[in-house]
Amino acid sequence: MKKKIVNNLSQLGPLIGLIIIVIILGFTSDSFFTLNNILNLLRQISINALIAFGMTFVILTGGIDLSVGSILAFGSALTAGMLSSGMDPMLAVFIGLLAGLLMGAMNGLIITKGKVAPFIATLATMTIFRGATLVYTEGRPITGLSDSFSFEMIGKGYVFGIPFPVILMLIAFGVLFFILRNTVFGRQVYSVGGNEEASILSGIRADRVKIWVYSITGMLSVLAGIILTSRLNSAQPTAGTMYELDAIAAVVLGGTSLTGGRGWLTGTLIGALIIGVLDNGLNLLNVSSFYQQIVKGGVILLAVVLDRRSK
Amino acid sequence: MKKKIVNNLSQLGPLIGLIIIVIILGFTSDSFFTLNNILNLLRQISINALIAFGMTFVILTGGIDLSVGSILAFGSALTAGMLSSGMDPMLAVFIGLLAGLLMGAMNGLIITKGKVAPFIATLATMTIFRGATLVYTEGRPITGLSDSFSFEMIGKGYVFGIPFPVILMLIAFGVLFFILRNTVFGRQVYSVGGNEEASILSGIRADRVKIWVYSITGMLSVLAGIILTSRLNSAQPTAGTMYELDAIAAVVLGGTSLTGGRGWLTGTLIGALIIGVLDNGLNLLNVSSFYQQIVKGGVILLAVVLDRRSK
Amino acid sequence: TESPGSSSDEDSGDGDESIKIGMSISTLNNPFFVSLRDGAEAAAEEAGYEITTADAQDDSASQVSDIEDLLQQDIDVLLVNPTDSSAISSAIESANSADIPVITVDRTADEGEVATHIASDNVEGGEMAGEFIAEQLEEEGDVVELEGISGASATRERGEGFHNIVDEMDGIEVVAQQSADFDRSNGLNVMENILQSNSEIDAVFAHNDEMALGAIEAIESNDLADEVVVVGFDATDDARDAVSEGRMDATVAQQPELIGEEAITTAAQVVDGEEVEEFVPVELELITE
Amino acid sequence: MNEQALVEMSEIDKSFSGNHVLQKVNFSVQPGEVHALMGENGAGKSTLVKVLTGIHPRDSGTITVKGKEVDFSHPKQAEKQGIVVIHQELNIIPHLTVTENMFLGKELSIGKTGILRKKDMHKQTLENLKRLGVDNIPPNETAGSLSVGKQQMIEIARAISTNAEMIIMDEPTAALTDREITSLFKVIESLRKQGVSIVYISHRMEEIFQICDRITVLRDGRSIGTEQIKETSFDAIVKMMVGRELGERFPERSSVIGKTLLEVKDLSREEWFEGINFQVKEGEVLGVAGLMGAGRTEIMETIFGAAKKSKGQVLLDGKPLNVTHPRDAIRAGIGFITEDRKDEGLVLNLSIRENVALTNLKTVSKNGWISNSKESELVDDLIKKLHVRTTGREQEVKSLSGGNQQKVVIAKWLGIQPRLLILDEPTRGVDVGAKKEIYNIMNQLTEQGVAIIMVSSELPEVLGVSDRIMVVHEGTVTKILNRDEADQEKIMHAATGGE
Ligand SMILES: Nc1ncnc2c1ncn2[C@@H]1O[C@H](COP(=O)(O)OP(=O)(O)OP(=O)(O)O)[C@@H](O)[C@H]1O
Ligand SMILES: Nc1ncnc2c1ncn2[C@@H]1O[C@H](COP(=O)(O)OP(=O)(O)OP(=O)(O)O)[C@@H](O)[C@H]1O
Ligand SMILES: O[C@@H]1[C@@H](O)[C@H](O)OC[C@H]1O
Ligand SMILES: [Mg+2]
Ligand SMILES: [Mg+2]
Repeated sequence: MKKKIVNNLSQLGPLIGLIIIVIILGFTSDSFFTLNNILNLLRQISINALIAFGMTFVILTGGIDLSVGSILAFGSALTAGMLSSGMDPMLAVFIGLLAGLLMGAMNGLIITKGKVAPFIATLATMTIFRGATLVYTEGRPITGLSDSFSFEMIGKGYVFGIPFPVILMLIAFGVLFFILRNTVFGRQVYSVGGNEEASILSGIRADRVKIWVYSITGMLSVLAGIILTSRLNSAQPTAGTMYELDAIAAVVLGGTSLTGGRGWLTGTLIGALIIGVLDNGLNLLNVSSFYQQIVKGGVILLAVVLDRRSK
Repeated sequence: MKKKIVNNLSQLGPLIGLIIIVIILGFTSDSFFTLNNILNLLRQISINALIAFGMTFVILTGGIDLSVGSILAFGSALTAGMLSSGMDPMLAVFIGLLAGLLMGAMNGLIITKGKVAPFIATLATMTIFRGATLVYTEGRPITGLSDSFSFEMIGKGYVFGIPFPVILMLIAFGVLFFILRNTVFGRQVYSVGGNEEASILSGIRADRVKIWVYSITGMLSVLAGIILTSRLNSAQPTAGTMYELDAIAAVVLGGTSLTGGRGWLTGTLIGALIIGVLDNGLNLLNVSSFYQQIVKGGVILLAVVLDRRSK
Repeated sequence: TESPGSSSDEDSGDGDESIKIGMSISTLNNPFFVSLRDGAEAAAEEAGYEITTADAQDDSASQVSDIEDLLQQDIDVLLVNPTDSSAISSAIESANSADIPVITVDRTADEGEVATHIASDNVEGGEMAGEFIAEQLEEEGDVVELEGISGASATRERGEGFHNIVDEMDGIEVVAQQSADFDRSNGLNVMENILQSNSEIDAVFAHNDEMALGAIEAIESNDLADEVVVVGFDATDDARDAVSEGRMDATVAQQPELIGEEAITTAAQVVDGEEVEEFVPVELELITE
Repeated sequence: MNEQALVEMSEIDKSFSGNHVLQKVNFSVQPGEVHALMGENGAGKSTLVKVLTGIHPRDSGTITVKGKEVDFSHPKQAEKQGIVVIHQELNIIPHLTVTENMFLGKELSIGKTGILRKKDMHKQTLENLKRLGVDNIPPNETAGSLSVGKQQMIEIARAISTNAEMIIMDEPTAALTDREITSLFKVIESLRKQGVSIVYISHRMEEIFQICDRITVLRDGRSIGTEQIKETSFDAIVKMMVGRELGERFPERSSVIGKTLLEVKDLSREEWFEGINFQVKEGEVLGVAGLMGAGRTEIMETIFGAAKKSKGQVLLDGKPLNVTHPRDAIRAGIGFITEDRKDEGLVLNLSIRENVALTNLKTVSKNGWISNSKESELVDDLIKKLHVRTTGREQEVKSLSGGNQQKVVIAKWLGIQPRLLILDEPTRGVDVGAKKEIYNIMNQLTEQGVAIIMVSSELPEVLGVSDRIMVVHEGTVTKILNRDEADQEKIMHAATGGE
């Protein structure tokens, strides 16, 4: 019991970082602590958070996925294409998510069966999926989506005053949190990342675990893409460019180790909040975009260094 | 002895890949095998190759450097700024290279002293150095560089009919090749990447080795940037965006392991050639740019998978 | 050195004047240039010309390589849409030394010999947007500027034109000036954030339509659609629709297809040795309905 | 002792985040003596060495070398004073060659240029190896492709080549073949004659009596005492280490041998082993002897489904057993305790609970959901049963001593209630007390009818616990002996290829 509390305390590093940033912003900007801005902020981070949740699983197995942004783009374009040709919105969304799952599975297969390092495998599929998106969309945004209430709801709706994307993010968080902590699969994710060889010798099919992990990430990326599509009322061929970097940053800021086997999903949520709060706050303070990049990079560095120090 | 030949044979994987691509292109495009095109191609790859040479050192130590593109941009801007204010070209180049060295050293220090994972450290500095470039240039390209013959020479000159950037690339290759194979420092690079703990116990100052490795990469990135600046007759604030990916791809295509400790510089040169030949060939064949991305990603994947298989 | 592309009379066997055109585009990751390319390719096909297109993906160095690659292919004329005016000069110079005529499209080249330039002027477009906003606000109000990718020439020039106008007016204040990277979803997020601290916004100028359309989503979901004037740039299909639906107030049309078509026509004239104007302007148009 | 000590450590204290690992430890080494350092797993032997050479800073206490107080902050400084260590964990860089490893951190270069003198290093490597009596290690070979024993010999050669005044060897023989051990002992003898001191850490009692002059025993981080080897005995040392009498080294076997459980027929794997035939019965311990590198591990991995066979058949209960993944073997009731617990046995940064659960996920879960209570119950049970010394099931296995880590590995496999348990070098690096406990567990299992295959390179152990002994030489079975007909000579003869 005692051990557990201490353990959790040492994981507080990222949270403390977040709180400090929030306090500073609260003092410097009047608009920061309004209910409106908080809901707005949560909605904004939902996209990165969903991708980063998947990325947490991937990184826990010792992998990395650079293709999330391209998967997001392809899934969004596909869904939007089906919608604009009049397909039932829920079916279109379902097929889109399935496509995400399959693209992720493809990553997983290349990595496990092709024995290609995750970095390079997903670097290649990042290019391939982006190219496929451009071919599919002919380089143009897809608009004229359905006016279906349910599809609009996904990105723009509210339930009890809470933006629907936020609800989706929280549901995904809850489900994934339990999977990671309370299921056999979750346990396997940690052990494959901690020591793949020992896991295999304990009877775990490490390849399957990895393929699933990339598949889940692919699906979550498309879910994020569908939210984006619904919010923008169109799918962009260039959507998701560089999203992998924000997702990885969220995971690492949250304290998950890039070498695998160690980390937690709550940290990733905190990491996504740190990035989101920074983006939001720098906008609120109208910091010049040149300096924004310096500040953002600096804060991320600081947070990570402080976290390392506290351990 | 026998062992050695076999060893070298197994390293031939990437070279065979390159030869196959070259043969295919030779058959499908008339213009490919002209002297002009070959010199043209070599000049094109020199920029990526120089960065990738540094990246090879970094990856051999088990690290990664995502900030090379931003370092390139800052170094170029700085050098161009000094040139346009009338400084002696060679002095400006020297200061620019020094700045690259220092930015690289900063990466190295954050990674070793700050104990931040290279991926996340250089992700942060990528943003920071880019921001710094934008601040320095105020978001504008720097033009009106000196008309000095020597500065123009760097990017545009020829020596015995060979483009000067190609000569620079070959010199850098020769020097770095020698360092890696025949000096104590080179040995340390391999051993730190192979087993850091053991290296430290053997009295190797792993931190120093790493700091140097990032410093060298920073300097080579700026050298590439200076070639670019000279060729373009101006420094762009957005120069070098995404260059890290091509450099990493060249290193991995060349057979250097992302986990460190294993690899060779010749492979990187071949890797850079594969990428350059692909870009050049797809252009010559007038493949639509959307499909180019698919083909490029696919070929990279194929080359890596084949290489893994042949081992 | 002797360049293989140095003689332009290789295809001249048939009197049908089939010419070979090389075209280097700054990026096709942007609908604007896709339209431009489509316009050019359609026109070339119609005239029976051969055209080879390269996409530099917004990287100046790739563009120089692209042009070098194009020059290897016996082209008769080179169309260049520079990623950056200053960075393109050496590529133009290589074309010059290979005796291939060069036409710049959409953006100029600072140096090198160019047969003609076909474009609409970004600075002027920014000014048009500024004037339109000033007019709508009666020279009084708070304005937001959504900037393009930091350091990109379109960002610079449109911003410059816009500020040429609004900075002169005491009543107009640019209360927020933030980059949204020419991207629709960034336009949405940045605008949302800006609205949190500036609820009294009167107008938004976005450096392109993508960002403007994102900003509109933010404005609409804050129920401010009637209060805020939104002006975009490019007049993409989406933006035109938004204007005609009354969701967007105006967009500066550069008519990319027309630029493309014009480029092909002019290219044929250049190859034929006809005299062409130094600058072929493609009218900017402010679409307001 | 009147002579001035070469190294004198007194009142050394060291703790790791609250864990008091060394408490007022005194340890001194005379010039030219071979001094054994013994103690149970986790007693603090390796830590003491690391404190001496500056790898870990000490909390308090003093260290003197030749009477002068020192305070090393890096092993390189210790080396300058003539103290070198062969660490317990191998410090070989796998992708570098033998020569490159030999000169790691002390490469020869032309003046101060940093340019390598490759030829000279090659020559000296050959000389260093020859001095150790090793002539079968090519200097240009990649170190990682050599057996662990050979890698260890490289490390030893490297240490000797420094002309040190004191060499500390932390379990140097754990991975060596008998022949390699013999040459190592010869070298130790000649070093001693040259006045070099050796600190020798080992869990193999025989070795201590064979080569050491004095012995210091640590228990729970305290120094218990220092004795002349000639004036002490096996039992006395064990008592110093464990704090009580241990009794017989190998427990009495009492299980009833039942019907044949596993039958291996003509099993082969290309390049590794060929035509393997043997059987194991319920309640039986089949010992597998052989020189290191004979291919025993490979045979076991193949039976377990971790490697692919090229020919032959494995029968369980007379029925063909088709395994393509360890998972299949586990389902059939086979457990495999691998020889390398750090790389193959444990997920070091997970807790005891999570490690033990790894093989038992099916038992502790329902429809994919893990039941916390079932899991804790199972784990606590096994911890108690195996006497794992721990602060609780949530402790990270990384922070356990070697012997206790080994018990966690065993616990993992007891959980599946195996019908056949394969143990590969189960007591390597494990202290006498823990060894006995492992033998006891094996006994309990066989009494319940479990069949056991135990691969071991320690002949006394093979002879002490097996019912039958199979001897493997270069990928073939050369002999299968009953316990009562077996002795060390016969086994060695068969293990070296004699019929
Ligand atoms: N770096 C460390 N951090 C925390 N605890 C440590 C560390 N190194 C060792 N310990 C702990 O110190 C104690 C002594 O370990 P040490 O390795 O010195 O034992 P040992 O006597 O060498 O055992 P063995 O015979 O198993 O090698 C153990 O409880 C171990 O868990
Ligand atoms: N990683 C490796 N690369 C190349 N050869 C290896 C490797 N590991 C082991 N070998 C060699 O394979 C052969 C069989 O090794 P294996 O480990 O199966 O033998 P073993 O009889 O189990 O020995 P041990 O007692 O060391 O476990 C030996 O010649 C050994 O040197
Ligand atoms: O008009 C173009 C604009 O739409 C795009 O976003 O950036 C480049 C410009 O030239
Ligand atoms: Mg030890
Ligand atoms: Mg073995």
